[in-house]
Amino acid sequence: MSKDKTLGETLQERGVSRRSFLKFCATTASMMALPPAMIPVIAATLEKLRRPSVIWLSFQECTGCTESLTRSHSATIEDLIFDTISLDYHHTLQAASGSAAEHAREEAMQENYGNYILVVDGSIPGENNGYSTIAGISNKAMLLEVAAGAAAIVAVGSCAAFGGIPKADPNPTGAVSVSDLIKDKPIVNIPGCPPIPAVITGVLVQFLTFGLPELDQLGRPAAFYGNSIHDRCYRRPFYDKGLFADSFDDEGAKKGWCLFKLGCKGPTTYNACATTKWNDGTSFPIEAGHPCLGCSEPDFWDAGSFYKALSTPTEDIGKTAVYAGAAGLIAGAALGASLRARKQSAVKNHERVTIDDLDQES
Amino acid sequence: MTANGMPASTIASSAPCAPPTGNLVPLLHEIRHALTRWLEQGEEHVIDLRSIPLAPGEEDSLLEQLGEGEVNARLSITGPSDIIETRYPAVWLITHYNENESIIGRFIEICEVPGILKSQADDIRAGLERLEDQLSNAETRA
Amino acid sequence: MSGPSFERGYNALKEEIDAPTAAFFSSCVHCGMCAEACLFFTETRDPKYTPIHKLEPLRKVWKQEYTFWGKLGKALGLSRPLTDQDLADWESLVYDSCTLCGRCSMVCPVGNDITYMIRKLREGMAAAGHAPKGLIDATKRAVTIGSPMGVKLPALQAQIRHTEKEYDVKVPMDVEGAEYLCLLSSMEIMNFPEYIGSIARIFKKAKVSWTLSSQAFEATNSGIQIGVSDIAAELVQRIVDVAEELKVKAVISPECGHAYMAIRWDGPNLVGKRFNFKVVHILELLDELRTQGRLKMKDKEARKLTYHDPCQIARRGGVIDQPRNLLNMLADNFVEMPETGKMNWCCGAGGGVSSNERADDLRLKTFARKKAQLDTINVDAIVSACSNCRIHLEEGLEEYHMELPLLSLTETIAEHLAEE
Amino acid sequence: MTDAEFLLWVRGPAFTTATFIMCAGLVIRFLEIFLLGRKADLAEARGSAFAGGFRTMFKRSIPDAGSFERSGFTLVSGYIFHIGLFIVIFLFVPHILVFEAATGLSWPGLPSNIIDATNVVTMIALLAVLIHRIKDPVMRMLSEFNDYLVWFVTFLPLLTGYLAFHRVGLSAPMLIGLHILSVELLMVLFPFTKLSHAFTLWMARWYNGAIAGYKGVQS
Repeated sequence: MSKDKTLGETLQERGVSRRSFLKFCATTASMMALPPAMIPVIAATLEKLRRPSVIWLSFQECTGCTESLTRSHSATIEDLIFDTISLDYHHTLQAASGSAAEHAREEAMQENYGNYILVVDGSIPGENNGYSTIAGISNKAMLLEVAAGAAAIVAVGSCAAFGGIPKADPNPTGAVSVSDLIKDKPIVNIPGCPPIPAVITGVLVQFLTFGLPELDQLGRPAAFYGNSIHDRCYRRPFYDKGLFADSFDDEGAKKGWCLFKLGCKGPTTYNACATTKWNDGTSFPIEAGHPCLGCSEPDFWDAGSFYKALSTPTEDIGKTAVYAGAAGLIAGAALGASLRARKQSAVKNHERVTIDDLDQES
Repeated sequence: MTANGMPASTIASSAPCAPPTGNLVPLLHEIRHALTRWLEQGEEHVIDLRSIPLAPGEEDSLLEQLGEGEVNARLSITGPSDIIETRYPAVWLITHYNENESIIGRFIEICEVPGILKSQADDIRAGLERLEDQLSNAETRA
Repeated sequence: MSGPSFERGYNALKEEIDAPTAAFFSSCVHCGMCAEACLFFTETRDPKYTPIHKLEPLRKVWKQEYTFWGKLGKALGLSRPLTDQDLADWESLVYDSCTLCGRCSMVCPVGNDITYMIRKLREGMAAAGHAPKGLIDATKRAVTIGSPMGVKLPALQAQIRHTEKEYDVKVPMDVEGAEYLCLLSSMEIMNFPEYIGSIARIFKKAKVSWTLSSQAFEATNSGIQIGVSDIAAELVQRIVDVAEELKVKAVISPECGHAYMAIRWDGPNLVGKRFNFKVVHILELLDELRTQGRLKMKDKEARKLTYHDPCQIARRGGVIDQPRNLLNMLADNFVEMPETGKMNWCCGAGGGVSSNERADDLRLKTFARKKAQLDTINVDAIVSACSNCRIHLEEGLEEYHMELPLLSLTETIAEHLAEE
Repeated sequence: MTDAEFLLWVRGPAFTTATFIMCAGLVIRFLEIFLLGRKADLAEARGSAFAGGFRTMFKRSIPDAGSFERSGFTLVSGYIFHIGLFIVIFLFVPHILVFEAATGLSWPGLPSNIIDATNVVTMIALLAVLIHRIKDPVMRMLSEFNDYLVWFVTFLPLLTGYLAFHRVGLSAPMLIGLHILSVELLMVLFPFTKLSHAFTLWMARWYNGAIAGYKGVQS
């Protein structure tokens, strides 16, 4: 497949019908939560698109993000996606290894300097090279080198976007996110542990079609992260009615009531799970009866127990109150004693008041 | 019974099991408005069912209420797609599947014929080329 | 003698502040509801008469002496300490426009007993030399002469002679071993001597063993009104001494409400020991005689009557049902004023206000409240049981041109006693 | 600090600090009042101080008819916002979970939209109370900085709660975080301002009722 041909030409060569392409555009628009009216625009843009080079770097990660993407069953769509880009380096996926792989990366960088897209999954450890190196190059050095020539960076997964689990307290490796290190390139964060595969591909398509998507405060594309799980949750009516499951096997749980009490982080988690769902739209955690962990939010790992309700304090307040009460008793008793002493001295200073003491003139 | 042979109370009574989001009736109204607009102004309308939060069972209930009408077409385009005209003419249900027959998109379109059902100019052109090739090949052979 | 001084006043306030005071000030949310319970506010609409506002000096001392933050603020110079001028400025609010009626203490939603604190504030005001002239003079007379009105024993003896002659009764004097020692207020001796005759007749009919004392006949206590516990204790002690000397079982408080408060509730606390005799209000005793069947009436009062509850007897003293029992025995047509009993409106002259000439105009102005109450029921006569209330009610009725007879409950009972 | 970090901070160290200050402060305040002591009453009792105190603690919540007539606005608005606060604070399920986390006690809550409506009513009542405080001559004279501060820190959690519930303007973690922070402000100021009347009024009513009860006086 040549990089010089437009997507339209490539598809035509491969005998993909116009109807197939329209179907692809329609489902992509749906996935990206774009209004159906945008379908013709997507079609027109994609058609003229030339395949950009993509370099995918994996640092402190668990390969869950790549798994999420490649194990996704909607193979056709992802195939089409990869037809639209040229994935020149992805060390988990590529056949070449060792210096050959690194050579491929260097070549891609040279050929497309300033134009390629950098995808990163995993967080970047601190100064100690022992934490993670690839081909003898520290993660940080590699990121800085590749990022320098990138047109834009896509940080896939909560680790790349926010530091994720490696950054969880006490953050032994000194892990940081991509945006902690790179300040001079557009960065799109696609958090999630892992992110929804359709969202990864959707963002790539959106990126290729319309350029840098509209991002929120945390660098996430608003199209997928614009609503909280809670806002789009089918169990929301139960929240409003005050009907909650108290445990995983009570009547409420069986009736599908809201999981807020069981620690659901839906209200503060911005992601598309409730609408896009997982496994080709089959279900998502809440539908399976489990509270949202908030995995696509920063520091989700440190937000107290997954099963502790969002409104509750993360530390032991009961104990604090007891300690405070004890401290208050001691301080209060001391203060009270001094007040009593003050009053006693006033009683001691009392001079008997007689009728002669009443007139100020006297 | 209504003219459609459907009890008037069906919409209300067959309301979804599990937690209703309450989105079903508004959706049916959106369809009604779209039909009116088509009749008055010829304006087409598309609803992406993925973009609307629906409780489990609610989508089935919606499809049940829309029913099936006179047209039922299956396209083979990188995985099948079903184009069904519902009980209400000009209300089309379009379901896209991937090659594993999993649903990857579902739309309701209000129009005379969904665009994707029509033959596409590019495909017609390619088809014409193929036909011409075929004919010239036949002539050569002949 | 060191004379009054701000330091003595300030020290007195420090002495007076206790846990209830601290709880009350801590709880006040400045809702202003006490204003609407105070007749000095309702009849003038002047915000300065808001009861809790009258306590500002005391609150300041509490805050700066007995709270951590107040003390800190004072030490850092963030809050201005109390000055003698503050006390001078507050003098008229504390004495002229508060009758200690206790109505504000009833409506306060957080439960503050404002009256309790006014009494404490007066302690500091008096020690600092900021008590009104009229009250000072009355107190001096009470201590030196034995009665705030300056009534001496010969005057009482003259009234007794007159009474014995008019009603053909014996008024026992200094009888050791009598069951009851009967106290009087000087107003009763001077303005309503019929009271002496009335109790003499009632006790004769009911066969009550009683006596007056030539050493301690005065029940009122200016020391409490002015706010000097030392003097109040001295005045109470005179009664205690006599009661113990005569070995009486009980002391009878006269109708005067404030006298009842002084001897019944404040007395033991002032002298610092429990009494070895009982204290009863005359109405309590009369009601007891009624239930024992020892009060027989010859006829009933035909007029439509109402009853004015003296604050210190009813709201602050707890004698509410007894006068009503007696009135229902006495009259067929007894009606209540709106807001009666524990919520009755003060006549406007209690708590030392009547001894304070400076407050005369204000006192009469606030009578409009009582007039408004009376206007709603249209009665033929008012019955009350406090000579101080009676004097002020008479003045008020005259001021507002109302023709209404004013009766003493005890005297009215005496008039209707069965002959035999 | 990201919004998520902020939310974690208010739910964690900030909440612990606020709880400590509130609990210790209240105990100190209580002792500061209680240890001043009071003299025993030497007069012969006519009634029970205990019964009187206990009765007044509760009875004082129901005003007499005359007060309704004369201070109707204060009473009605006061009732509305106090009952509203009670409902919003104690009957909203996410709040009940906080109490459960602190004390282990739990109770049923109300539907969230009822809480929301109550919250709006409560805010309106509080605004009315503020206007009344500024306009009424008595209240204006009595009011000091403390009174306005107390109003503000009471109103703030209702407002931030409303914004958080309806997700107005900012991100959900930020809105919820701000709401919790405003509650923490309330908690920190609780023992040191008039807010503590919620606790001391029981003492005040007790003393008033006990003094009266001892004398056999109705209170």
